[in-house]
Amino acid sequence: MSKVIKVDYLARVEGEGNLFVELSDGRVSRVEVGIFEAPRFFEAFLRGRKYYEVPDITARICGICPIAYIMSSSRALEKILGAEVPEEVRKLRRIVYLGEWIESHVLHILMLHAPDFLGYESVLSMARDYPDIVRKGMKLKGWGNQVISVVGGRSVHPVSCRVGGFHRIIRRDELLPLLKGLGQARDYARELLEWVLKLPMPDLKRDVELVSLRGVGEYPILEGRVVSNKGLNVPEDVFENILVVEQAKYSTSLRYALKDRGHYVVGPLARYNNNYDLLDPEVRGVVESYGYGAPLHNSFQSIIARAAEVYHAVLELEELISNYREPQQPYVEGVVRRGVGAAITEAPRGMLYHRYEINERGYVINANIIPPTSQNLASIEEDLLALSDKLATLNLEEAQWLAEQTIRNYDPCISCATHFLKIRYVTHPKP
Amino acid sequence: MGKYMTALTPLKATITRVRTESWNVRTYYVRLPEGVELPKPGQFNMLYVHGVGEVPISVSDLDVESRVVAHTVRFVGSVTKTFELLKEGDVIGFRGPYGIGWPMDVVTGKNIVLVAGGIGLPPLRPVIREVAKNRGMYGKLIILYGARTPEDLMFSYEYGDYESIPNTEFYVTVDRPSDGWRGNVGVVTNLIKHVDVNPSDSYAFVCGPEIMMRFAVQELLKKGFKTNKIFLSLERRMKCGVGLCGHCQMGPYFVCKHGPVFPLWFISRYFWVDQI
Amino acid sequence: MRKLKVAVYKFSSCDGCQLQFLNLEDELLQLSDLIEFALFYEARRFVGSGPYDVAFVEGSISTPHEVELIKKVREESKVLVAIGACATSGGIQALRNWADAEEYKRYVYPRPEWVEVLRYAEPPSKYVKVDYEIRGCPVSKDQLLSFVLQLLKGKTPPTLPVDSVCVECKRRGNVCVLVAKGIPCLGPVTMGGCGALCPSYGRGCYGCYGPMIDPKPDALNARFKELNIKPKEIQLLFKQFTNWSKEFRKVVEEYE
Amino acid sequence: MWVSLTGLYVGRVDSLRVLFDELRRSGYFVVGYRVVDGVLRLGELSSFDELAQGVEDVQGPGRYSLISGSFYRHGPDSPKKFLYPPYLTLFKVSSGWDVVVPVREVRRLAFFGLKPCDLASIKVLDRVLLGVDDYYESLRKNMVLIVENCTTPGNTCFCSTMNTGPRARDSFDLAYTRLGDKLVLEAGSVLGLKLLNVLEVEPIDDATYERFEATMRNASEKARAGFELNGLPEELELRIESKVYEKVTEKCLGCANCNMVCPTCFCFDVLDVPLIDGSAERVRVWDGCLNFTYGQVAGGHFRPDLWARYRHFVLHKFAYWVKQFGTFGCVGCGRCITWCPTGIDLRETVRSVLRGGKSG
Ligand SMILES: Cc1cc2nc3c(=O)[nH]c(=O)nc-3n(C[C@H](O)[C@H](O)[C@H](O)COP(=O)(O)OP(=O)(O)OC[C@H]3O[C@@H](n4cnc5c(N)ncnc54)[C@H](O)[C@@H]3O)c2cc1C
Ligand code: SF4
Ligand code: SF4
Ligand code: SF4
Repeated sequence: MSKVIKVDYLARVEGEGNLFVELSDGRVSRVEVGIFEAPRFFEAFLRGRKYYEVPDITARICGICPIAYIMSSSRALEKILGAEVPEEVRKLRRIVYLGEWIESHVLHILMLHAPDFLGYESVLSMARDYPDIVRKGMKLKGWGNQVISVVGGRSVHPVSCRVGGFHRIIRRDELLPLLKGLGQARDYARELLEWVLKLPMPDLKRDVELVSLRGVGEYPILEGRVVSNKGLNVPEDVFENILVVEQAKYSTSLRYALKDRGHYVVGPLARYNNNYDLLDPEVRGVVESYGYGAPLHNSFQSIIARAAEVYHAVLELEELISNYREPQQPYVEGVVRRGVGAAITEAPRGMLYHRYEINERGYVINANIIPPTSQNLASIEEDLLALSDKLATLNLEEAQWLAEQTIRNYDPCISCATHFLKIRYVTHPKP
Repeated sequence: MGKYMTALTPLKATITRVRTESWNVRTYYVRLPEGVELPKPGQFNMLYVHGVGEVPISVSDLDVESRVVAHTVRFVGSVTKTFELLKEGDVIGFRGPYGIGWPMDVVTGKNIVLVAGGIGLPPLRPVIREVAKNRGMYGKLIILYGARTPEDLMFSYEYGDYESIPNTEFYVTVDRPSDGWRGNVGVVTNLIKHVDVNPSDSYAFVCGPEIMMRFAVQELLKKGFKTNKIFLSLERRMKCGVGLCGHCQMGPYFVCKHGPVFPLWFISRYFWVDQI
Repeated sequence: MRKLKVAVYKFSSCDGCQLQFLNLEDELLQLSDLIEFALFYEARRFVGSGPYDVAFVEGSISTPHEVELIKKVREESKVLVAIGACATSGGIQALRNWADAEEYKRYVYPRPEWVEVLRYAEPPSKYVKVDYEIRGCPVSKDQLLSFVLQLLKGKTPPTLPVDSVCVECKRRGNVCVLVAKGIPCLGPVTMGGCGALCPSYGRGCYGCYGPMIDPKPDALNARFKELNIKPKEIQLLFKQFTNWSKEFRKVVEEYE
Repeated sequence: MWVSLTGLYVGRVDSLRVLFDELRRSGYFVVGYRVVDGVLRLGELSSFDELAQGVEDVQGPGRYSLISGSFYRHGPDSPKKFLYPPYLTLFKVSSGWDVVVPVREVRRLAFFGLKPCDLASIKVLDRVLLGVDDYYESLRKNMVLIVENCTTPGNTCFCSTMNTGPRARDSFDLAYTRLGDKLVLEAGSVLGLKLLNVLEVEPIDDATYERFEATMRNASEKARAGFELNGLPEELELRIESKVYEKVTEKCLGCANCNMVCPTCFCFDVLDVPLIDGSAERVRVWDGCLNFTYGQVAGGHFRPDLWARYRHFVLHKFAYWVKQFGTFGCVGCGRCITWCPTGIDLRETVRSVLRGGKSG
């Protein structure tokens, strides 16, 4: 007897994908997380562009985490130009980036993920029964967006960032008004974390390698060495060398693995586990008062890691904004020269790798981008395999929901993933 | 509240009746808010639809006793199309009356030729009403009215009334006839040739699209009308109605306050200039 | 009042424009009292079947599959609104229109033969009638909201700015970066709506709202030449997020 | 009509600080030029030290920069920014139709070191707005004007032609002229007299007067446009069909920067903003005749071609305005020349039109 779980449109993920799970004799025999998002060829048309255009162009890969694209690409290019950004600029980058974490995480926690835990089809219906937390979450998300907008002009595809820093000096008196909303943001972030810690958690324990940057003296965002819970520890520049690209028989999607180590997972869970000691003690205190701690091994618990990061982000922003000093120069130029540079930053969804090669006149000649979702794809499918006993016992409707939820654990951003994934077309659902 | 803000802030007015005139034209009867003076033929009001916008609309009828003013609106753009949703009892914003209307005092004792194209008839209707009411004060009344198709004709229910006004001629024409149309076909300016009046003791009032007015004026001039006996009601973009927003300038004139009705001689330096 | 039944669709794009609905943090819940998001994959599992009063369409049409889908969307929707640079001009994807699609496939994909795309990534208006356009990369959430509220009031067409970015730039009190700093700026030919963001942040406009009404890109191009801006850089400036719009394309072609 | 209550007096340049402090002390918000990001901006100053010093603006068609120097003219901002703000909410209306006009704060503004052309622009706006725009009027009534005469007009200035400068002749409270470390002052109002009383001044001496006269004469020579005002409205209108407008607009972008920077352009558009709670606002915003939508109406357009829109700008400033308000609409500040992204020169346009035959 075989049963097929088919979701033609994965809802509440960014971008468009579908899911195909086949169960025969109570076992999952085939899992495919397909993506029918159209190919967008970013690496191809980046060639021939001026290096300074790259952050603005790559931002357009994803409307949900444009800052991540801007920062990874800027840093990779700064390495080539030998442009070392001053500390004030680095801090300002952390400020916008944390704003994006808040915006993206709260979006995912409340609007995309939490409805799953409580059995709602969307935040709109969940809001009827949980008006308070939804309202507060919206405010919090709004504050995160405001942080990005103040620094960047707008929250989606901000305009102020550039290779070497910012187009103009962001004045202290522009940032300070953000502190007005901070008290509220702090309370709401804490409440959100506590609310998440109380959610019922489906059980899914798997022993996977969790890879993230490791911060030095601070929670990692813009830089760091690449580490894992299983002893990996390499600099960002060589990360690409230890990757293998593989292709499974049953799926046409490309997926990444670590050479000699196997599949791995990036994202908030990995970041949290690998840097738990660097989270604000206040955050750890709250987490621990609910009997959680680190490491977390259940991918459903990524929602906890996200909520913890949101609270951390608000607390760190308080400090960064209050102590913000305007840089002397908004950006550093560097020297245009031939070279290759690679950099990783922590997008809300996990490590985002960019590598560029430019020629002596500053034109891009090669580009490679590895977004987090593509790194997680293999693991998503493995999670579904691990759930096969459970899936087999559920009715189709419930099984479908659980399977979708498993995917949403990863906050997959398919818009990001597509530009390198093999596109697999499924027959489109008939109305 | 100062004068300027008073000038640009609407008063509330209630729609007392809505009458359908054609497929895209309706007349809205509005009771004048207190303190507002009675409009004269050819004047217009600024009507504001909540959160949507404000448009200049001429007065197409007036009942002095009940202080109810009619505005005949054609649904053409973003604000006017929302008028379609307005019903009896709804509130709109009202400012006015504005502008200089038809020179009724100048035409006493004279013949009047009205040339109206399309939505140009409503602003002339108060003139017809005035002549009918004080018939003895004016000479011959000739009404020439043209619309695109028979379906676009307005006020057809009262053509009989126009015809029954003593010493009055009424001609209608359409550009494109539809089945069953027995009347004139052709542009309204063609009718001017056939009109039987003595231009030296007659005045012409023209209202319609600017192109139509150019042709009408040419015909009237050919017929022997002097430039001080032809009056035109102009139309331009308008945002304020009181000579401040600048949009309605035609040469040096603000159509809203120097017009909308102008004698031809007064604007003739600009009237023929392309894209003035 | 009956709720407006809305569908939000995505084609080739980054999700940023539809995200703007979810970024209406202060208004979203109130808005959902006024309109029903009957189809909105990014936000809901639930899918309400058509027909819809309004479909908001994000993204350009770049695969045969998308051509079929946009036609279906058109059939099912009374009003079709293209949102964002991708859906109004082809967007960033259209950069590939300038090159050899086959070579692009080989560069990005190990198995290019599996990738099925159209020769050109183009806006939906290429295939179906689009009723309204909201510009921007991304659209501004305030404009999106204002558009919906205007529709609810029966205002058609809803008004959106169409004059130059310069007008907004000056109203906002910015200093012109082109005149004062010699930074090339597309503001004079680009449609307003963003509030002149880029100049407010010290850089030239990169044209993400696309050409304004009655634009003069040739005249701006000539000015850039006068200012000794390198031809390649002028080309790249026009060849960004709205590169496939008719008016900007002409300038890009001059330098191809 | 020249109005000077005192004639010329001499003081020292450093008494400007005293004057500034006196204005602040009397409760005025002092507005003057300060350097922001390499450009002179008109803004509120909390101390005299914020006032731009030691810089000179270099202006040319489509170009602006600051260098070090001892005298400056102006930047893109004009008093219009304060007296006729770019955005002004006219009223709010609730969903239940309560119409509310926002209460507007009326500040006591003191313009410090405004140039004669900008003073003239206020006089022009007075003609247009006094008696109609009560917000303008209330600001205007509470305002002080301290004017600095232009000893060295810039490359785009043509105030002498427009009769608006380089020396202010009336309508100021106090006018001053820098001559090295000397300051030549004159009061034009009772308030100006009071201010003069705070400074230590003496009646002007022969030598200083000679120097003053020579300086102003030179300045005046420099700020000519190459045409005369006499008969200008008529001459231009007779050439209304001139082909020059088409020629010039080959370079024009239709971006309306000229309208926006012009200190006298007063045209506005109105935005209707519906809000989520069912209420709505109506907002007045700056508009300009170079904008495409300016002459657009439902189903038509009065000036679809850019040259016609540009012609309207020129004719409004130099011909129509005179009929409408009894004054020229242009004060010769040259902002529309400097801040035009393609550097179209209004003076050159007028000269070319005049050179052309009357039949166009
Ligand atoms: C003095 C005068 C009297 C008028 N009388 C009538 C009348 O009796 N009946 C009638 O149906 N129409 C009349 N009109 C025309 C009417 O004002 C326009 O059709 C209407 O403004 C179009 O607005 P809209 O929002 O529907 O169109 P859109 O094209 O969407 O216009 C947007 C805005 O532009 C302005 N605008 C556009 N077209 C015009 C125009 N033709 N005139 C003035 N402003 C315009 C308005 O401010 C309007 O709100 C008159 C116009 C004027 C100037
Ligand atoms: S200034 Fe130009 S590029 Fe920048 S946001 Fe606005 S329209 Fe887009
Ligand atoms: S038209 Fe030009 S020169 Fe004249 S006042 Fe306006 S901006 Fe100044
Ligand atoms: S018509 Fe043109 S030139 Fe005249 S005030 Fe208005 S915008 Fe300025």
